[in-house]
Amino acid sequence: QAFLDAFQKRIDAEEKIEPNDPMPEGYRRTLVRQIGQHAHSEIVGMLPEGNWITRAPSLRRKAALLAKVQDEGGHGLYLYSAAETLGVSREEMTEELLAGKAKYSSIFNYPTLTWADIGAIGWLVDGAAIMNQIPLCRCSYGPYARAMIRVCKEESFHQRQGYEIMMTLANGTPEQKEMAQDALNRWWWPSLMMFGPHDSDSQHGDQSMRWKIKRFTNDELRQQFVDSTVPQGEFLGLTFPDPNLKWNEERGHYDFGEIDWDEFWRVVKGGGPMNKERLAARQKAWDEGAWVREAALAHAEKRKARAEAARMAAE
Amino acid sequence: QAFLDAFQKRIDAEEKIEPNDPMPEGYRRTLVRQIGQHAHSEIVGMLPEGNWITRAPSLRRKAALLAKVQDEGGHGLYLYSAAETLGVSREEMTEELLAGKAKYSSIFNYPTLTWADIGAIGWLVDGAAIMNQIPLCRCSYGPYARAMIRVCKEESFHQRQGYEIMMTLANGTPEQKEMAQDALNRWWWPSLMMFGPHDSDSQHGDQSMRWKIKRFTNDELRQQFVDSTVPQGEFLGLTFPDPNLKWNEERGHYDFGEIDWDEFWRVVKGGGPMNKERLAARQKAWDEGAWVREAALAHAEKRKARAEAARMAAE
Amino acid sequence: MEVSRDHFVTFLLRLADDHLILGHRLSEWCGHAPMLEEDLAMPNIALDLIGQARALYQYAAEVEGKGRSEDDLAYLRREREYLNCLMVERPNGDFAHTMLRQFYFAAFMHPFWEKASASTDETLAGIAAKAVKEVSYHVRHCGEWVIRLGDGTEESAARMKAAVEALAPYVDELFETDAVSEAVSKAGIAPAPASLRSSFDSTVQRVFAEAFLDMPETAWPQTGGRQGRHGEAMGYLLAELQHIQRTYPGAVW
Amino acid sequence: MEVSRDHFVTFLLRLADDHLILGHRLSEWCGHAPMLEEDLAMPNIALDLIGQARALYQYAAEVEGKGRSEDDLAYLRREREYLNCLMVERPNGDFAHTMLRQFYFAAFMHPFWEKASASTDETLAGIAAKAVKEVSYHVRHCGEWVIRLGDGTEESAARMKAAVEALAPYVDELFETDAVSEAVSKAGIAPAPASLRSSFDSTVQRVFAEAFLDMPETAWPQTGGRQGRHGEAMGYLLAELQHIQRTYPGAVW
Repeated sequence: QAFLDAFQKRIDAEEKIEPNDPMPEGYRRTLVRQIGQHAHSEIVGMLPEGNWITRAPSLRRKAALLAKVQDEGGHGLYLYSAAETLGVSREEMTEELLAGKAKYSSIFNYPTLTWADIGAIGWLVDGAAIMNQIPLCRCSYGPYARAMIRVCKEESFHQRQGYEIMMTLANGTPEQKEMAQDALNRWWWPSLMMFGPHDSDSQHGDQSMRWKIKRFTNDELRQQFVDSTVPQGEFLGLTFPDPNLKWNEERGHYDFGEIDWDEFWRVVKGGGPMNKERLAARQKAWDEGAWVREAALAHAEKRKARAEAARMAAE
Repeated sequence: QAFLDAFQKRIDAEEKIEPNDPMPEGYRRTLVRQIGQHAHSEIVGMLPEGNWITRAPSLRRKAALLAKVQDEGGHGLYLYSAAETLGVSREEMTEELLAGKAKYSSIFNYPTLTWADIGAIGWLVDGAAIMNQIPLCRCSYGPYARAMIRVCKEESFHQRQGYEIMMTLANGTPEQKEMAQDALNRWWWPSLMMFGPHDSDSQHGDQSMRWKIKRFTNDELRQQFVDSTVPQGEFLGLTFPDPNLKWNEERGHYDFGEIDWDEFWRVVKGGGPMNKERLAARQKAWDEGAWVREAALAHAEKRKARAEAARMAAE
Repeated sequence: MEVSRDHFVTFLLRLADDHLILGHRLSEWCGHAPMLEEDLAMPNIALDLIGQARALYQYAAEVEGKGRSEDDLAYLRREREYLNCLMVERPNGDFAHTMLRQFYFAAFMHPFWEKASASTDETLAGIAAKAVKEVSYHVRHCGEWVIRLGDGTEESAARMKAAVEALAPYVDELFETDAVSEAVSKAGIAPAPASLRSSFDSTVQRVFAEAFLDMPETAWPQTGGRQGRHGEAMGYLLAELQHIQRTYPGAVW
Repeated sequence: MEVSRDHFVTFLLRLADDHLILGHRLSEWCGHAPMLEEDLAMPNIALDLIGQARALYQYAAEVEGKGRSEDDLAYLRREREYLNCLMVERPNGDFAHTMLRQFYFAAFMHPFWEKASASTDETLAGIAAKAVKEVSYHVRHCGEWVIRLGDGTEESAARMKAAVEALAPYVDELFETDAVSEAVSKAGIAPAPASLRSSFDSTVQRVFAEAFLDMPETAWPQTGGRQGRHGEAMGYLLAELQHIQRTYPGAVW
């Protein structure tokens, strides 16, 4: 208990916890779970957007989308590295993902059906991600906080890019505007779900707040997202698919309707439109890549052995 | 020799040879090779046209193309059956095809690049096939002759259909007319090659003629094809890619340029644009279908065993 | 009881799209079947489907009355305007998947066309009378394959089970009810999808019993196709289907 | 020595199409690579290729002077008008095929860009100066993979050998000479392809020696891409690439 108190004291003093520092097992476990989930989300998140690279409607957009998806892979890499500082390997984490034991953000279990979805994902999904992630830049665990600083910078670039796609569509032909509206209709609620269950139903919330892994509650962040996103949507001339959405002068916030929690839990548990396909795609890449990874390893060993032999011969 | 003479006498008397009749080994071998080659051509021939089924430009054309490709499969089936009457199984023949030992018509080693190729194949390739096949309806070997009668009827329907596609394109937009001309440019010479080498270079020609497996020489058939096809092309308003092509009043035939025999032999030997891919596609279908064929066999045996058991129990 | 033109057209397009898209998928096998007999049978079924789709698009075009042709409807809508159920757009997978998908669809369409041949709408009744004969062959042919593979080798049984599991989430959508299907069934034009469930189930049960397969079950049925919300495979299918029509607008083929 | 506008545009389009189509193929891997590092490296290379394609299309559009944009050129031509060599359109196959294809192309483009950075045409020289740095990374990265796989496990060596055999017929076309390439090289705009053969061969030899691979050989080189005669895979690639542009003519994205 003395250890836990001392640890909490460091946290309260806003000291960063570093890999070699002593830490409570629960703290470590929570971080491994959260960082792993976060890394997996980046990796699985490459799929819905990757789906439009070969069909991007202009070379400029194609290049930007390629770069974006590549950034996501990069984020995955930083995050796996951050998790590895806690003693868990990328292989282990990948296997947990493929076994369905580790989660990733449910938003990626929805399909990208039109080009406008690429805009909507950038604007809404990356927007929501940033809301979640900005506070993580001050997370008590040093490596995670530092990874998030890099991630956030790129994410906000992606978010602007997504908004710009939406803007182009909203100012385009009637068909393009319809496409933008349709994308907003389909992505709005899943984006709100990204902040997780209500605070009252959240499992890990309180302890994470105390450990300063989290800094705001799910509902706080969700409200922040709605408040900042609604004016952006109005500026585009689009309509949010929520009849209860309106400015509440008194609260100084937007009121909004209730999330369909049945859908939320269904998708979390594996019943979303794309859960099976996303995991199947990752599994396929993993399985079909096995011989490549083995070859790389075998070659590295051969090289080492040869260098060794050469060194011995030279001595 | 007495047997050979007697056999030749039957042939000369235009008697049909039937499966159980005695026949010289060379006659049997020639037929097995030719019918097998012919069957393989139908099967491999499904690929270049099959390539356009999912992209056919109208529902009517899509249905007609599906039906045509299906007919080709049907021809393959008759022909394999005809060959089986000579004591060689479909499996054996398929394995010879896949091993590269049995040939199929070289024309199918060219790719179908545009929709007009579907027209050109019907018009030219089926047209050339008919020229070759009509005399085969009177082939001395009964089962082959009877199979060819069915085949020829369907082929001439396909040929008309192909010509009708060309007609529609030739009377269409400038782009469509260009597409038709381009297809003629690419398919004309390979179609002429379908009749095989010059009579002077033909290996099997004379004996086949004596046995009335063949009734006309390669060059005779080729000339016939040119004579009947050129006016059709002129009616379409298209130009044949042969500067030497012109009517010879004296001969009563069209003169035409020399075939590129280097290309001919190259494609025969395996160096055409699609040789590898055609065989690879057939190999893939065969390999990936193995478990289905095994299952069908296993199930049939289970059924038989059960029926047997039931019969025994009832007795 | 009259049905609105919009509802009727939507109903016809859903049906037509089911047939076009499934026919497209099936025709992808052309020349690549596991045996020559199936290189004849599959295009044959695909031909029936395309034929049915054509009749339905022609009629939809007529009812709609906007001067669109069957090809305009088949080729020139946007992805979100295609109203086929999700099952028919699923990628082919292996032969077991393809045959099971076809069997399910046929087991649904058979009682559908049977009832629809007594439709209050004469044109639809005519289409149905022709289709019911065709589809009863599909049920038989594909059902036999389900049995053969389910009760074949160890491998084929495993593949058949995997197919049942993979397609399970897409079965329920066939029976989905909404304002359109209700309006059409109240007008006696076509049966209510839900009313066909027992016939479908008994066909499937009969075949699955012989094939040693368990009935498909899923906690999470997938839906959305009838509102044009498709899976990610659909866009690629349409890119291929539409390419020539889109590339040469206004040309006649 | 001046080059005709037609020849110059054709030259630029051939080069641009090579980059676009190979970039397209490479980007198909996105999210499906054998390891995360390659999920970064392959899009990175694809990005370089698309960037080079853009620069080339923009310049081709300018030289052509018909008011077409880079996207008009990239998206709105017909298959027979694309002038890329056949190698770049080959389907990805496995990782060994993809890496070898990329290695070949980079081993060809590296001396090409090197020479072209001293082009008499300033714009092209500028494009080349940027590209040569990028492509030398491609040679290194893909060459390392060729070595790793060729000298890895038994399986990887077999796959690498299969890739060498499969791609052999498409190597010679890179060095093809015709009126266009001659005119352009005579004008000092770009090197004659044939002049790059020895550099290409020595790069390949160096890597193949380490990878325990034999140099590619073929009795029957394939050709035709420069005249727009492609393989059957090309049409599907274009259907996908063009679909949105074809579906919404005139829209701005």
